[in-house]
This record gives sequence, structure tokens and C-alpha cells, in this order.
Amino acid sequence: MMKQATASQIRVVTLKINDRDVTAREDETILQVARENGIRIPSLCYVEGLSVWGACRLCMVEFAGDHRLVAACSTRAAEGMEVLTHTDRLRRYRRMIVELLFAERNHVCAVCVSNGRCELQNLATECGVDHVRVPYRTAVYHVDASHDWFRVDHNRCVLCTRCVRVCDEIEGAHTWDLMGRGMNCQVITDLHKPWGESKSCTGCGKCVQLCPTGALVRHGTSAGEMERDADFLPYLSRMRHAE
Amino acid sequence: MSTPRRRITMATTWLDGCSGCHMSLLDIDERLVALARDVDIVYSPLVDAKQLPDSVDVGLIEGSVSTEEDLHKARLFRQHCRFLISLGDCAVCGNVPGMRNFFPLDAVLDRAYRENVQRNPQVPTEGVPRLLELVQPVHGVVDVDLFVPGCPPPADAIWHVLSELIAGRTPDPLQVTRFGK
Amino acid sequence: MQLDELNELATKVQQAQQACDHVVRVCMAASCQSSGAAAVLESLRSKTGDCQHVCVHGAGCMGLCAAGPLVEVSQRGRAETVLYQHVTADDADDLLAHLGGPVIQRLHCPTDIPFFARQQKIVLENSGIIDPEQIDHYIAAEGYQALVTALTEMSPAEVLREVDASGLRGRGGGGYPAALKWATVAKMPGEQKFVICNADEGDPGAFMDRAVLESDPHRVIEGMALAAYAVGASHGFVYVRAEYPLAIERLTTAIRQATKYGLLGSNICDTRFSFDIEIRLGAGAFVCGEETALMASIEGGRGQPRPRPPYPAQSGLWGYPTLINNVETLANIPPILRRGGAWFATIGTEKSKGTKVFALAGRICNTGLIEVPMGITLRDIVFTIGGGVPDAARFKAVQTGGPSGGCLPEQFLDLPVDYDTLRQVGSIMGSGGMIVMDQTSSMVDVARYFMEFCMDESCGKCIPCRAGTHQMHELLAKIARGQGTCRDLALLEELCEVVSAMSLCGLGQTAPNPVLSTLRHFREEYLVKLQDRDTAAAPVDAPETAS
Amino acid sequence: MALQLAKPAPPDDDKRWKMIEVTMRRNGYASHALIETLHRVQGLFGYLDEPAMHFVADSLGLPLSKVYGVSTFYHLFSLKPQGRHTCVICTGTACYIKGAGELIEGIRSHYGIELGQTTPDLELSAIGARCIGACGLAPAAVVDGEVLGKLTVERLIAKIEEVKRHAT
Repeated sequence: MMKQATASQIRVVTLKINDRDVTAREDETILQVARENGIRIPSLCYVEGLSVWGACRLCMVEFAGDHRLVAACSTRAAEGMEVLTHTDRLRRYRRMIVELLFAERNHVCAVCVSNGRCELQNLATECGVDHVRVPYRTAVYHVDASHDWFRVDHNRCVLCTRCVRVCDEIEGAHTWDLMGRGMNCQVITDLHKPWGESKSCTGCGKCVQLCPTGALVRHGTSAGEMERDADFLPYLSRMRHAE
Repeated sequence: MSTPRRRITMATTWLDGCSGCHMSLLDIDERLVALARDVDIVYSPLVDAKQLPDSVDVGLIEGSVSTEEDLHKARLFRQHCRFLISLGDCAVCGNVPGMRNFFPLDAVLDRAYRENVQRNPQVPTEGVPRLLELVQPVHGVVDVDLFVPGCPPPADAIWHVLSELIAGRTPDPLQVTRFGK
Repeated sequence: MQLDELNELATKVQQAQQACDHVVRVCMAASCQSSGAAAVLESLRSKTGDCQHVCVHGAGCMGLCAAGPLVEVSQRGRAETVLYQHVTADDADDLLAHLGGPVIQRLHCPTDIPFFARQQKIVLENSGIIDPEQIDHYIAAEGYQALVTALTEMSPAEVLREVDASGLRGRGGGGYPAALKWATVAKMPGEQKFVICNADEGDPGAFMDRAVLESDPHRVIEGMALAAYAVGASHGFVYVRAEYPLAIERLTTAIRQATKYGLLGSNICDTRFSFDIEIRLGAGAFVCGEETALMASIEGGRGQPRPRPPYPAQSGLWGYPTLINNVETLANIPPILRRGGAWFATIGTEKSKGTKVFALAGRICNTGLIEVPMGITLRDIVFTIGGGVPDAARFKAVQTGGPSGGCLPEQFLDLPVDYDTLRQVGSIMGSGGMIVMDQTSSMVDVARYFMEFCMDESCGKCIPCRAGTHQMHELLAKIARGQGTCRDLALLEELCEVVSAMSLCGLGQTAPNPVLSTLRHFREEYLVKLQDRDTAAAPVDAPETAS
Repeated sequence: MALQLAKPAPPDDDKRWKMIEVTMRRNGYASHALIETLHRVQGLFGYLDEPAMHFVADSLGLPLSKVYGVSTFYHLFSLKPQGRHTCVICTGTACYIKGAGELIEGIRSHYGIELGQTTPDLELSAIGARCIGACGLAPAAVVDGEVLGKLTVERLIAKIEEVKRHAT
């Protein structure tokens, strides 16, 4: 989460998003301002209450003047900014990014516990992905069901690192992290050991509640049955970061 | 209906799929009657005609391309259909049949025909088409003009797509269906 | 140490050096070492022993790696020197016997050839001449003059003004004006600031920074100290590849010597300025050349970039304002301060000042390290200095900028080498690797090679780079095998656009460049490999159903 | 109030752990000393095994997953024991243009290993390097620390066989 200035220093700025005049505190990001004003910008790794990761690149927006692209999650609002959120170019790029995600691992919706409640699935619809043009990469990842209550299916992971961040920043356990690099990246628990053997995991389940896809789920859920509830996050985040 | 229409010819086929998409097509229920007013189904597992005519207006393909026969059929449909539709997730993205891609073909065949068979285990070579090394969505082997995802696409979605086409408009299937729906 | 002490020491060392009748320098840079330079030096040393007339010492890179091991011999009172090539330990007797006598023809390497004559040395002015392991040698060559003068006679703002006047732009690839970066850090409030020297030279085919660190490490230390003084930093890091053990060793020695002389440490020259330098080793990750990834690595984490802004100048290492410059940029600083920014600005072109060090390699006669003024043509570099393509083969392309750059065909050889011109034709200056290719190289395969590199080095954080480089590599491999289609090519071009526009950091943003430049200049090579090049399908329209 | 964690004991009484502790102590057991420490472990033991990562994590007060994440991010760190002999093949651009691919193919056909792999008898590890900076000598390789330039497959194999013979 971006550091917030103290109340006395905060200035208010006006900017345009899609030709609409909006006001914002200057310590707010474009994505936050857009959300406050009901302007939807697609995003995947961003979660209000966790640090900005800036990796999914779906929230990229365009400046009207110089056509420069910036990530809305990590760029602050500034006076006189003119932001466009859905230019033809951005639509095309976002569509390709979602396609790349679908091709990267095994995202077969029909047999997924998150079918119907999946953020990746929704992004496909939102970004106009009705098929995937790039070839599917057919790498096999394992499913770790060793935990008493939860299961991780790496085949469905999009590496958004929400689990890593919530575990580190809110729960304070830092059980999760990323290993490897490039296409070999994977989320891990402890020294890449079965989740059920983890001594650092408190079993709080925050990671499961925040997972956007069917990668982190509760045991006993079948296709389409996995429901999540991340309402706890704004409150806990506020408590964590209170002075 | 203000102007009389030329009757549209339509062909359907299923490749590697569960036929659920065809069942969903039949599930448009009484709208089948309306469909029959504008459309001639000239070739389909649902009708008697077993010869794909030279020129068909709309082709619907269900299922993924998993065998040599699937590949042949997909190419045939592309050749003879002016407008080709991938119907359902198997055709659009490989879906469940495509999940065998995560294993080598030999391992898949062994699993199906040797490991789980008690008597005279052998991989069949006659009377069945040979499996391709990799299962592909239809657009992996031929150009496709419209994609209708869903497992299966809901009857309403199929009706939407067909009625829009009949009306001469290009439908937007993502308004009515999505992957896995 | 004060200025007069420094001058005194310099004079003393110069006199001692002049006491020798003959000085024999053996190139001890990595390339000559791998051809056996250490044995040559050892043999010469053992044969001269305590002899007062002959000084034998190791020196840094002499440039013409193709002819190594190189040995240079000079005689007191004579300006010209004699260079010997392909020297072996067995040649030591012969070499010593001929000191002051006739040149040994069988070993002679003429230095009036364009390879040497066309170069202009600023960064490499001491390279191959001084012993990099002796601080006295550097001081005798006017080393640390700039630092001591600046600390005792100039304000930080005045130092900054000289750098501004020089027009120096970052040599790491981007070409961002150095003074602008410095000024931003200088303006940031706060006591704690850092200076980082980026020595994580990762381009395959580039070894300029290594040569500078191995040949003249004090120059980099002096540059860092001057930068620290200008921006108000008190702590510095050199982030260097662990693959460069010799550079690390020499830099460690240099830091120890400078600290001993009071040129690093607390209250340097009895001023309030304190500055120390730590070395941090990379561990094999190209992406750590990216500023924010490099800082993450210094902080002990995975070298993954983060979004900018905030820029390192505002919020860098551990959140403090941080100046990051690469080796060659910092190596330019001492001469700029010593001779003035205006002097530096007379060299090069209007927008690209000074010189650039290039590593010449590939299908070229004179492989090695060169330093040329900006604005020189590619043809001069490849054919005049580089000696052209060997084995009567035909020149096909020159690749600059490594995996972030592009391949330029013959028609662009007469363009001047500067940041902006190279960018206009689809390549970049980059850090200075220059690889020449002849007709035996397939450009599709070259593009595939660089894409494989980017794929392997992608940190995996952002999706466009992680998955995009993989998909582009698969498509390039497919086309190279002759199995690609027109559709594959179109998809490849679309991916290039998305990955360069949407990636988080420079690695991803520039990864498509080798593909784009080869598509632009060698498109035919892609087209002939396509399966369906003659039968590209016509687009299909929606059926006319309404009457 | 910072909770003081107990100082962890080394995995065994190998003297090299003392040297690793020296590295950590010199850096004040700061979390940013992780990479320096892993370099030290890799240098002394040749690879990073689980007890080592555990020890480093506990000593520096770092989460296990972070140590594993860093260990697997950087190519110079290895989690498996290396062979008695190493052959580093340069895959930089100059070497690639001049035939590094043939050297790799030669290693593959002769020893049955790819770059990054070790023979089952732990005799030889083949490693790829992104430019060892000997571009003037392309194609180049480093066998047990010795740089060899202008190589052919035959010369490379001969050299490897030579160092293997000398060791026994």
C-alpha cells in the first residue's frame, strides 16, 4: 500500500477520467479514484488493503495527450491529468494479456471449483476473450492437498501473489513466497514443502479468501462450489497500518 | 417478418466432445420451430443426411480436434461452410478432452487400454481413428469465424447466436455466455 | 590527503617509473589471461628478478583481444612503444634480449593500423598502461586529482554544473542525461542517500564494464565519490556480477587502497564529506541490471523490478534517494571534472557527447575492445577499426544493444553512432556490445536466440514478459523450423506490440526489439520460411443471410 | 519490543558453518545479507541444501519461503550437488554466432546431459553462462576454472577427459 500523507499535507487535485471531471486526493492512485467514481478498470493483482504489486498490467491506462501508458494501480492522480481507460489499443492489449494467462497453465473452467466465481473467468468476458489465439502451454503442475483444510492447485495459479502479500502483510506469517523465475515461477510454502507440513502457516485461510482463481480452495468443494469472502481485508489492513 | 428470407443452410458436427452442445441446441425447445422456418439443417448427427453439401452457409462444430478423423472433418467443414462457428468450450479451447495434453500420448493410451484392462490388453488400431499427439481447439487447425464458449453454451445463448445470424447481424456471444458456463 | 600531498606522491611515482630504462606491460585482462597471459608475466618476472633497468608489470585491457596475449614495451625517453601479440612464456628471453634493440618481427603487432589510430580514449585512457592493482599508478596518471580538487575547492553544485556542461548521458543503454539524474537526487531532502554503481553487465557479448573494472578500478571509485559528493550521499554500493572474479578482486583491492590513503572513509581530505563503498555480488540474473531489480537484490531479495514512479532518485534503496549509474558513466566523471565539462562537450555529436566503449565480436577480424567518439559511422567501426569480415565472407548485419537492441543491415552502415540515430532505425546504443554477422547467420535464428535469452532471464513478475516472451520464442522456433504460417507471423507481431507496451520493466519492454528490427530489415528471411507463404487464406466475411 | 530469537545451532559440526557465521556476523545478521550468505554457503559446500537454508533463515530471522525464493531466483545458486568437474559453456552472442550450439550438442551426445545438469555419477556438471567475456576467443568454455577459446567439440571433450583422468 502506498504511504499516505498526513491529513494536513493532503491536497486535492482535479483530473479527467474518460472525459469526466473527477477530484482526488493527491496521494490516491488513478485506480482508486476510478473505483470511487464507479469507473471500472480491469485488474487482477491489485487488492485494496495490500501493497501494490503492479504485475498483471491489466490496469494500464493511457494519457490523452502523449498516449503514454501507465499502470493505474501504481500511478498517483495529479492535477490536470487526462486519463483514458478503454482506448482501442488498451482493449487489444488487455485481451492479449488475458489470453496469455489462459494459455499459461490449465484453466479449464468447466471442471474448476471456482467456475462462475472466478476473477480470471470474469476478466475473459470483460476483455472480450472468446478464444485464445496463442498455443496452450501444456506443463503439468502438482496439486498439494496436504493441508487439513485447504488445497493448492498450481495448475490454476496466475501468480498474482495476493496470497504471498496477505500472508506477509496482514497475517504476518510469510508462509508463502515465490520461487524460481520466469515461466518457472511458482508460489511455495516454506522451503517448497507440502503445505500441510508448514510450521509457519497458522491456517487462517486469508490466502484462500483472496485467491482470484481456483488455485487456493477449501477441501470438499466441487466444480463451481468455491465461495470466497474477503470483506475482512479493509478492516484488518486499517488495524495493521494504524500508527 | 417483413421481407421474405432466403432459407439458410446449416451443418453441424461433433468432434471430440460429449454431444452436450448439440443437446443444448435441442434445448431451445419450441424455438426450434421458428428456427426451422429460416434454416435447413443439411447435415448433422441430428438428421438423416450423411453427405456434407458442397456449399453450406453456416457450420457449427462441437468438440475439440483429437483424432485424424476430427482433423479431416474440421477441414471439410472449413472447405464447405462459408461461416464456421466453434460451439462450446471443447471446440473453443480444448476443454476436458484437451486435458490429456498434460500427458504424453503413449501414457494416455497405456492408461486407457493396458493398465486398466485385465484381459488381452492392447491399443486398438483398426476401426478407430488414430489419436493426434496434441488435442487442439478447432481454430488451432482451421480458421474459425465465431466462437461460442460455454460447457455447454446455454440454449438461450445458442438461440441468440442463431437468431442474430438469421437476422443478418454478427452476434456477440460474450453477452450471453462465457467459458465454463 | 590534500592536493599538494597528492601531487607530491604523483611526482614521486612518475620519477620512479622513469628510473626504469624499459617498461614491459603484460595485458592481464580476462581475455588475454585466458590465452595464457599469467604465464607470460610470471616468466618475464622471474627472468628480470630485481633488475633495476627493467620494470615488468601487469596492466589492464589493451583492446585487441583477438591477438592476445599482448605485451607492450616502452623505453625511457621515447614516446613510441612496441606492441607484441600472441606472446607465450617461451618468448620471454627473446623479448628481454631485444629490449632497446630491433623489433621482433614474428611477434610484432603494428599499432599504426586503424584499430588503434582511429580510437579516442577517455574511459580507457589508463587501460593497458597502468597497473590496476597499484593506486600509485593511478595517482601518477592524475588519478584522484578531480576528487581532491572538488572536495577542497568546489561546492557540490559546482560539480553538478560541470557534469551538466559535459552533456554526458547514461552509458548503460537508456541514454538518460546524467546531470538530470544527479540533480534529482541532490534536490531530495534527507540525510541518508546512496550511490550505486551498476556493474551487472549482463548483455551477452558485452564486456566493457568488466574491462574498466579490471583495468582501472580507481577511476570508478573516484567517479562514485564525486557523484556522492554532488548529490550528498555517504554510502555507495558496487553491484557487480559474480561471474567477474578478476574485476571483483581488483575492485576490492582498489577500495582497500583508497581507504588506506584516506580517499574513502570519514572526513575525506579533512572535509565534512564521508563516503564508503561496499561491493555486492550479483548471482546470475540479467534483470538485476534494471534499477529497481538491482536495488531489490542489494536489499537481499529476489531481483524483481517494481513499478516506477517512484523513481530510485526519489525512493530507492530502503526507501532513500538513490543515484544509480553504470560503470562507464561513472568512469567518465573524473576526466570531466579534471578537464572541465566544456572540454568533454567538444567531443561527439550535438546530442551525444563524449566517447563510447564498444566490445567488437562475432564475424569480425579485430575482436576486442574499442573506444570511439560518438558520431563515428558504423562502417568505420566495423570495416576500418574492426578490419571487416574474415574469410572473404560478406557482411550481413551488425547487432547493437544486445537482447534489447536490433540488427542493422549494410544500408545503415554510414549512419553516425549516437543514441537517437540508432533508435530511429530500430536498434539502440545499449551498453556497447557490437556483434557482426555474415551471411551464415539466419536472422530468424538470431531473433530466436535473443528471445530465448529474454525468456530465460524474465523474472516472471509481470504477465506480458513472463508469458509473452515464452510465446514469442515458441513462434520464432516454429518459424525457424519452417513450420510457421502467416497467422503465426501476425500473432508474433501482435505479441511484440503488447509485450513492449505493457511490460513492467525495460527487459520486457525491449525484449521484442531484436524481432522487430529483423522483421523490419530482413522480413524476407521470415517470409521464405513460412509454410503457407503462397497460399495465404483470404479473410472470410459473415454470410449474407438477409435478402 | 523486538522479540529476541534464540541463536540457531549449525546443522552439524562441520567447520565451514563457522565461516558462514562470520559472513553473517560481519553483516550484522541483517536480512539484506541473505545473498552474501548464500554465496558463502554455495562457495563452501558447492550447493544449498535444506539444512543450510534452514540455518541461514533462522540466523538472519527470515521466513523459510523467502530464503527458498531467493535461492531459486538466481542462477548461480544450486540446490543440488554439483559434479566433481564443471564445464561452463559460454552461450553469449559471439559464441553463439561462432558455434556454441555444437559444443552443447557435443556434451549432450557424449555425456548425455543438458546444460544445468550433472551426470548421474556426479563426475561432470555442464553449465551454461551468459557471456564469460571471452568474446574474442569464441566459442569459449571454462573447464574446472580454465578458460578455453576457439574450441571444437573434439578439443572440449579431450580437455574434459583429461581433467577427469588427472583427478583419479
